[in-house]
Amino acid sequence: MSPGYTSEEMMVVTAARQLSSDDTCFVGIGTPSAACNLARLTHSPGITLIYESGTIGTRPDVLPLSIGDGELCETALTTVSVPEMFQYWLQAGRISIGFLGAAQIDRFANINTTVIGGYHRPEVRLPGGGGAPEIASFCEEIFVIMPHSPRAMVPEVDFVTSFGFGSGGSDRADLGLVTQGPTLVITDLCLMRPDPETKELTVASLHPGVDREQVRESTGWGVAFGADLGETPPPEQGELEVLRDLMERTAKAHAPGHGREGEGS
Amino acid sequence: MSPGYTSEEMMVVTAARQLSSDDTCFVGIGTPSAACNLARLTHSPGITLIYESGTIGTRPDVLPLSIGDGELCETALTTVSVPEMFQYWLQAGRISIGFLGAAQIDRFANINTTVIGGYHRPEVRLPGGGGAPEIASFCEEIFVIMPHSPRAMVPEVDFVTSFGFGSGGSDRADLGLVTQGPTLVITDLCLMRPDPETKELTVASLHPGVDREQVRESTGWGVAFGADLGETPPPEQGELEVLRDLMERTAKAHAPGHGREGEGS
Amino acid sequence: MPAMTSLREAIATHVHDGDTVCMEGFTHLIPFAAGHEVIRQGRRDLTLIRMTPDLIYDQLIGAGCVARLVFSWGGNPGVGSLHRLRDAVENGWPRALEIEEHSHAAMANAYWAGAAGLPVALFRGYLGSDLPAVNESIRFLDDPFTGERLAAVPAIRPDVTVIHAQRADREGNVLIEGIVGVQKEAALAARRAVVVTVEEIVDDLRAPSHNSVILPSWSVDAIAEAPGGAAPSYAHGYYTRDNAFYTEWDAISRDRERFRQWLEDEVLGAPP
Amino acid sequence: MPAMTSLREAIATHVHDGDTVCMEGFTHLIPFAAGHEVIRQGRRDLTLIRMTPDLIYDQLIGAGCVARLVFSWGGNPGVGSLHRLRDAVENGWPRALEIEEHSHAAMANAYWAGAAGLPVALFRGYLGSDLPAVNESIRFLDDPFTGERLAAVPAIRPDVTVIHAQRADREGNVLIEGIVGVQKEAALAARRAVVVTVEEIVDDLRAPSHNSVILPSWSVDAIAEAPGGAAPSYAHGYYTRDNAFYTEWDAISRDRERFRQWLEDEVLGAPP
Repeated sequence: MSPGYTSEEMMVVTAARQLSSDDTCFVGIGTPSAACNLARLTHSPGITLIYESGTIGTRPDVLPLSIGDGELCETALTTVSVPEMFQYWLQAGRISIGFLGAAQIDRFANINTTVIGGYHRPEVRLPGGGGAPEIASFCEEIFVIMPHSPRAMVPEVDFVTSFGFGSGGSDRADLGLVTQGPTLVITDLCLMRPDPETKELTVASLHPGVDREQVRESTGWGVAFGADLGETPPPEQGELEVLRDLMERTAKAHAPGHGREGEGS
Repeated sequence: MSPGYTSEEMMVVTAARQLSSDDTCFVGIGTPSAACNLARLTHSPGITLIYESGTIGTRPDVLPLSIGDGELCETALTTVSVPEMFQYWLQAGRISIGFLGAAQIDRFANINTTVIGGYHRPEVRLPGGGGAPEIASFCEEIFVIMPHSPRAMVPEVDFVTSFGFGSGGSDRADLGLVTQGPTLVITDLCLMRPDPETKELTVASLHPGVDREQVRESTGWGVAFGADLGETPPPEQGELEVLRDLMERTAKAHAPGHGREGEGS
Repeated sequence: MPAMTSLREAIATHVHDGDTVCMEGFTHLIPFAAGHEVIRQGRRDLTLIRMTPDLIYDQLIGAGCVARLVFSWGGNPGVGSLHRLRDAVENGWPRALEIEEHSHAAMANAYWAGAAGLPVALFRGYLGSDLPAVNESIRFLDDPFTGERLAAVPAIRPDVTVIHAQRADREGNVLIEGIVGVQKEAALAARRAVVVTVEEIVDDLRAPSHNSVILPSWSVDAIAEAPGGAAPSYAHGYYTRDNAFYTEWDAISRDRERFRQWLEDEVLGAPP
Repeated sequence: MPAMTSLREAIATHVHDGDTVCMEGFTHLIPFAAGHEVIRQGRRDLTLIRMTPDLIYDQLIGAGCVARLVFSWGGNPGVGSLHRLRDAVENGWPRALEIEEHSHAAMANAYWAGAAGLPVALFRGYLGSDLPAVNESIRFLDDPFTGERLAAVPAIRPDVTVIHAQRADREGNVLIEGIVGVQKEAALAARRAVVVTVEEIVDDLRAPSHNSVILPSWSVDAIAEAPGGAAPSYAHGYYTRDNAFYTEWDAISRDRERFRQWLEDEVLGAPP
């Protein structure tokens, strides 16, 4: 029986619920952008959204297709240069939540977006780190959003693009990092959180209709389940409506031939 | 017999004549500001004037009283932050001429604007370096403007605020500086230039009506005169008219009770 | 969201005895009203940081609030000396004043580093100057790539930064326009609190450009409306600099008694 | 004062075989017209620097102009891979491509250092990442004050920077508005020449603010009017991003033959 929402919607709604009006989020394109704007349009109208293109406090009416859409700038409180964004805003530790995607993540939440295989003769050359290495270091918390598969959830990543917890334990603090790192991984099957001691990613809740076996099969290491494992609350109708409206506006705005005019200069 | 102009006018006109439309000048308040704007209003309409408050390409109608008058910003091409001014514009070597004043200058053109006497128990505490130490290092050339007196022109300054030629010779290049340093000192008596080899300040020309003895008496070291010592050309009537108009406009604008309105915002 | 409050309340809440405080403004937008409130509240043992101390720090020093001054140019712009600063340095009146002296380039870079969350600012500077010999917070290090010797100073990280701006909106976002100085950097460098006085609090910030200099509400702790709060300096778009007062200050500040009387009449006895 | 010239002339004069070139634009104002002119003029052995190579560098790489790429994120934004970049890295087609790979923070800081005339950029970064192991231009040094380990990368100093901007006035001053990216830094970091294409050359620059992002005429070497010169990216205030082309590029670029045909039809055979 169909649950009445997609697994993408489940991820977006779940991510949105983690946010509050006090958060300043460093937002990536795609699911993170949908989640952050859903939070803004529902329970967290005061949330500050920041895109690495330099737009601060942006309130787009439709989701951007690129990290630097004009819509982001037009609806922002202000737009700063890219050096300023990385220097004054990210590096200085002013961002509470950073969202990252991953081609691979390992059991200690290290993230690979660089290469599959060896660096010099890769099997697959991925886009690379972009803002992620320093986002992972300087946002107070990192939320990772990615589909669950054994190829993506691996014992050890081929290349550490962005540091999570290294080999676990106190590795992160030992590097001099004072931020919390990846505190939450949201997949299409479950939520995972690092174990407080070992920092190994551990299943915190299963999405409705998902069982342990499915998660085990989709994870590349012998994944552990939290003692108080629960079910992730499903999306509510109100959340789905706001999200679907947003996605519909977005699709319409970005349809070929539909020129959204830049403002007059 | 009065020459028909003041010694201040002589200094300003002489300084203005050294400038061209190709110059980008880092301008200080007072005589340098008068000289740069006189150049702009006469032979060098294309000259770029930069004040350390961040105003680039400014064209004030009246001379500013402070380095950050609103007039400078209103007539500028653009105004940048003070860190940007020192980083992108001064440090990067984009300024051709920097003007400096001095409480003391020595025979090797080192400048003191910090203290007379010892640093920790000074006889006189002067305002300090401000922008000067790095202006002296990173402008292509430095012009120093100051009145000539034995207390000001000393064998060795009490404190090197801004480096000229150190102990002379190749000291400047040895420090890694690639700029020319103080190439011209304009006083109320004469022009001085560094000797090409020793870098000792040497009299290059005497202002009209000034003789060698006067300069010797007013200089704290046994000052040398250039082999081809000439007379500094006096101000021309046209220059004096433009300068006096400028000074008159300035005095009127800054008279107490004359509020120049800031532009509407 | 910052507290929208009175100037008295903002200073009482955020500026404490012994604090390190930046009140910035490069000729433009100098936070005089806030500085006077600090004097009225009798704060003591402050470390004050400012590129160009100007009259406001001369007044704070003369009023006995200041134990230590970090600065790069201590004059009355276009007029001459800061006599209260000189009296403190030369004669220890009304109390001894420790100074840490830099160049503008060093302080501008140190503010920049503070805003950027870096512990240190690296720049080309201080070559051949005697300042490094009298200021132990100036060091040098070699670029690991070229071997070039570069100057290094610690980032400026005050406890509190106090600035004046043209306006804030009712959410607490702050607009700064014109000669913007180092105010944004000074605000972002503060460890504990950012206090902003503004000419007006408005419904619409009226930022002229997408790239205007704006401090988001969540980077500010307290906002107080203080019309004329930058006078005798100026607020671009609101009022011009009172050059006559800058000249007059030379005479007022030369004489301890006259200064004390001025302080009594114009600051201590005046409402905030 | 820069030369006000044709795009063809500007590129022929300033971009030479073997040069290190930055064509910047963070999603916005990407200098496509100028990049296509570089392809038409058959430049070879270029080192290209750009935070986000985007379609324009995919096209230059596929056209065989590029020997080396310095970058921090090499994808088709919102779509997927840059297939010409991948084909060069994975298969050496049409020629081997050497890469130097950074993070955005590193490149943004390296541009900043280039603009500031510093040889090196110091920042907090690369902690725990494997990138320093595969890029020898990433080093670490200790802050002389706190001992904190900081990342260091050499300043970016290209021979030539090419950017697209909204407009220039007849004196050659250039206005950039909206998402300004690293264009100002890239321009100021150039060692030899700065080439700017603009939507229009106008009598009045119409800068919205005293603090607008402007390159003074004397910091620019050549200006060419190129209306639509940022398409299929966008120019804020002029036209929007052609998202459909970004999607279409995925199919065009996946196939070498189809790419070659596209290049023939749309670039080599098209007038500048």
